[in-house]
Amino acid sequence: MTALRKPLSIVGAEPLSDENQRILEAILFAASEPVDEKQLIARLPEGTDLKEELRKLGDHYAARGVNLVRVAGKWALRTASDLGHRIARDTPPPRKLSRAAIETLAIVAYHQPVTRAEIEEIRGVTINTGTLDVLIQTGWVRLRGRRKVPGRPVTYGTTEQFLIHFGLDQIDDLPGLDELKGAGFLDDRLPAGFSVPIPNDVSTLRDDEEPLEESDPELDPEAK
Amino acid sequence: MTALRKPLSIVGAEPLSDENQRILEAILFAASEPVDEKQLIARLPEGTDLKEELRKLGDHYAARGVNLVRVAGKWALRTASDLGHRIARDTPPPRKLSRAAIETLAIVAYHQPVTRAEIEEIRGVTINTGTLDVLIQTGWVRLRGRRKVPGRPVTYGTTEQFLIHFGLDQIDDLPGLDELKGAGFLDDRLPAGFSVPIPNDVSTLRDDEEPLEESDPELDPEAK
Amino acid sequence: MSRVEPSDFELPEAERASHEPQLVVDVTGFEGPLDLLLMLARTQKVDLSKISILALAEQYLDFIRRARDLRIEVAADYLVMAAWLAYLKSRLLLPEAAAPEEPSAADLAADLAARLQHLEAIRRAGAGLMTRDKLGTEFFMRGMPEENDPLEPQQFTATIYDLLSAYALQRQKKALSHHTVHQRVVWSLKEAREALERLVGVSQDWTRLDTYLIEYLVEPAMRTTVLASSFSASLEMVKEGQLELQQESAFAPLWLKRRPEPRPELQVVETKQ
Repeated sequence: MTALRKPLSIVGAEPLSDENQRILEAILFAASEPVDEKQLIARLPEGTDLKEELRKLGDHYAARGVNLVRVAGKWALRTASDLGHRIARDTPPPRKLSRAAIETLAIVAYHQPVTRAEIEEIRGVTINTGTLDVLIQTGWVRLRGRRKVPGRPVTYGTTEQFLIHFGLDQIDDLPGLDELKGAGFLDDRLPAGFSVPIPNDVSTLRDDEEPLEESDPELDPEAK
Repeated sequence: MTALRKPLSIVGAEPLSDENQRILEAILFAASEPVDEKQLIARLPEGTDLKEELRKLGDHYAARGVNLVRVAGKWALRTASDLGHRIARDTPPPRKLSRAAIETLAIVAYHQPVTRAEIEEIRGVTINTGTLDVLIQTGWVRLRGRRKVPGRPVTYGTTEQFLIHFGLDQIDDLPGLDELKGAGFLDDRLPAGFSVPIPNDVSTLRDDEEPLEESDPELDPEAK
Repeated sequence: MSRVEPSDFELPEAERASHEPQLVVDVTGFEGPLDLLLMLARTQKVDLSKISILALAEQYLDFIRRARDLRIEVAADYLVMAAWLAYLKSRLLLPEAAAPEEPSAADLAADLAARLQHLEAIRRAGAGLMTRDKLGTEFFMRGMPEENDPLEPQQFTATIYDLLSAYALQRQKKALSHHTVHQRVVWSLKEAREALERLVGVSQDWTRLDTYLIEYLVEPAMRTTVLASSFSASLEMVKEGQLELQQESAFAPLWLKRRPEPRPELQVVETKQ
């Protein structure tokens, strides 16, 4: 990455900003929501006159493409409202999921938390490495944790994005056995004892799950 | 919401920014990801000298708390890296990667496109399924395609997100690349006739790669 | 399995040397046999390019022997490597017989040294990567989503109908058929050879190597059975064209080796009676 640090000159140049202005700006830029004055004060050197710093920052940005604004008593940087039309989006066309991926997704949805080996057992075929990866890329499937069994396999589950995409209010809105039969998805020749689980996507780990934690040195079951 | 539009005065004030600078700034500010020059050009008045505008904007931000940088061949605003500790507090610290994950990531980055078997060959251990999954979930590693050899193994490569995360403008800015190249470690797996021994994250598939199954009806190598 | 704190391996070299007599054998602290080899190589205190592979092989075998003496269970990958190094050691010590189509012992040793250097280089590269300014620690991107975001990530699509029919079809298919997934019970010689290929690349001379594999991987009581089943597995692999098998005379040792990379014009070699 090339940070452009050419000598200040020309139009648009200004006296070197002081440290407080830099800090304020960086905090407001990176914040995921408007920041209140208490939080700002806490990150600035003691004795800083926050009002004055905010006024200076506001002035700096007043005529620019980004403005300092006060929202609900908090502070934020926003693009200038007159420029909205300039930044219209172009959306790439959505990609269709392969059959293998959708089949795997369905198993994850109904049987979560589920490990790769369990998915393979339910499907009766091995899953190719790529399939789960693609599902994670869609944002619909996530790694939940690890099953507390030898090898500590990763457990998979669905995300909120999944619910949103498929228009489900909650995961147990997925139809059960009777509904699947009623809708003609399943036929009547099924053996006795055939059941469809009630799906559950609560993010709290189950008793037989433990956190993923990459930093856990023990966690490296790879090192055989 | 009150935009602070006080008269320009005092320290930190500057001549009125021109419209192109405002637009550039607004786009880069609003974008969730780095923006390429084509997208920038498309939103500026015809005939604009983009390079010159970017240089001006870079100058303007050079000493501030937010900088203009070139990353993944695109442009982005991000906070100055000396201010990280001021901001980090309100976000949970990122998860630390295990040694296995770091090594796997490095192999993917330096040897891409690379198959799982090739990663295992370099490390001399089988990789645990979770490791590649974790790397894919971080968004740094992606499935590129399949190698055209028996078994059609998936090939892995790094993403734009990887470049952004590590602040790289392009993949050949990777640290230590020369050492690996000089020792001849990067050219041992190249197909005959391919003579550039550098990692390659261009999404165009290589001659020895073919697309992943998505949308390929034949695909389903799973259904054994 | 006894365990040493990982910090024991991070001791400066001088200190480590003085600790060496008590070095507790711990295989779980390593990222595989190559990692263990690298750690042992560092005790030679020379540049990796000047490492003595023979000395390294002895160190490694000694390490594994001590583990076994302590009745510590050692993972199969480590044993496969031990078998390979025992084989390599024997070849390095014996005068080379002329076998033109096979790499010399010196070549094999050089390959192993190169693998170690490669892994070390990758580790340094990975460490270099991790010391860069990183998103989320040293710098941050824009944190607040704006309605005007000019970019939007790749979207995927699928319908709830696709999802439900995919689920029902699979469950139904499985319920109406009987399918058993076979569980792997023990390491076969074939698996050991695969592990070996992962560890040190292709080995050309499997006959002699198998002797070592069996010695390191198999409980003494099981050796005859393993030999028998590996023989039948070998026949299978000959049929598939992966192996060549030779025997000078009845009851003479069987010589088998991996077939060279498939070249279409080659015919399957017939086995001699």
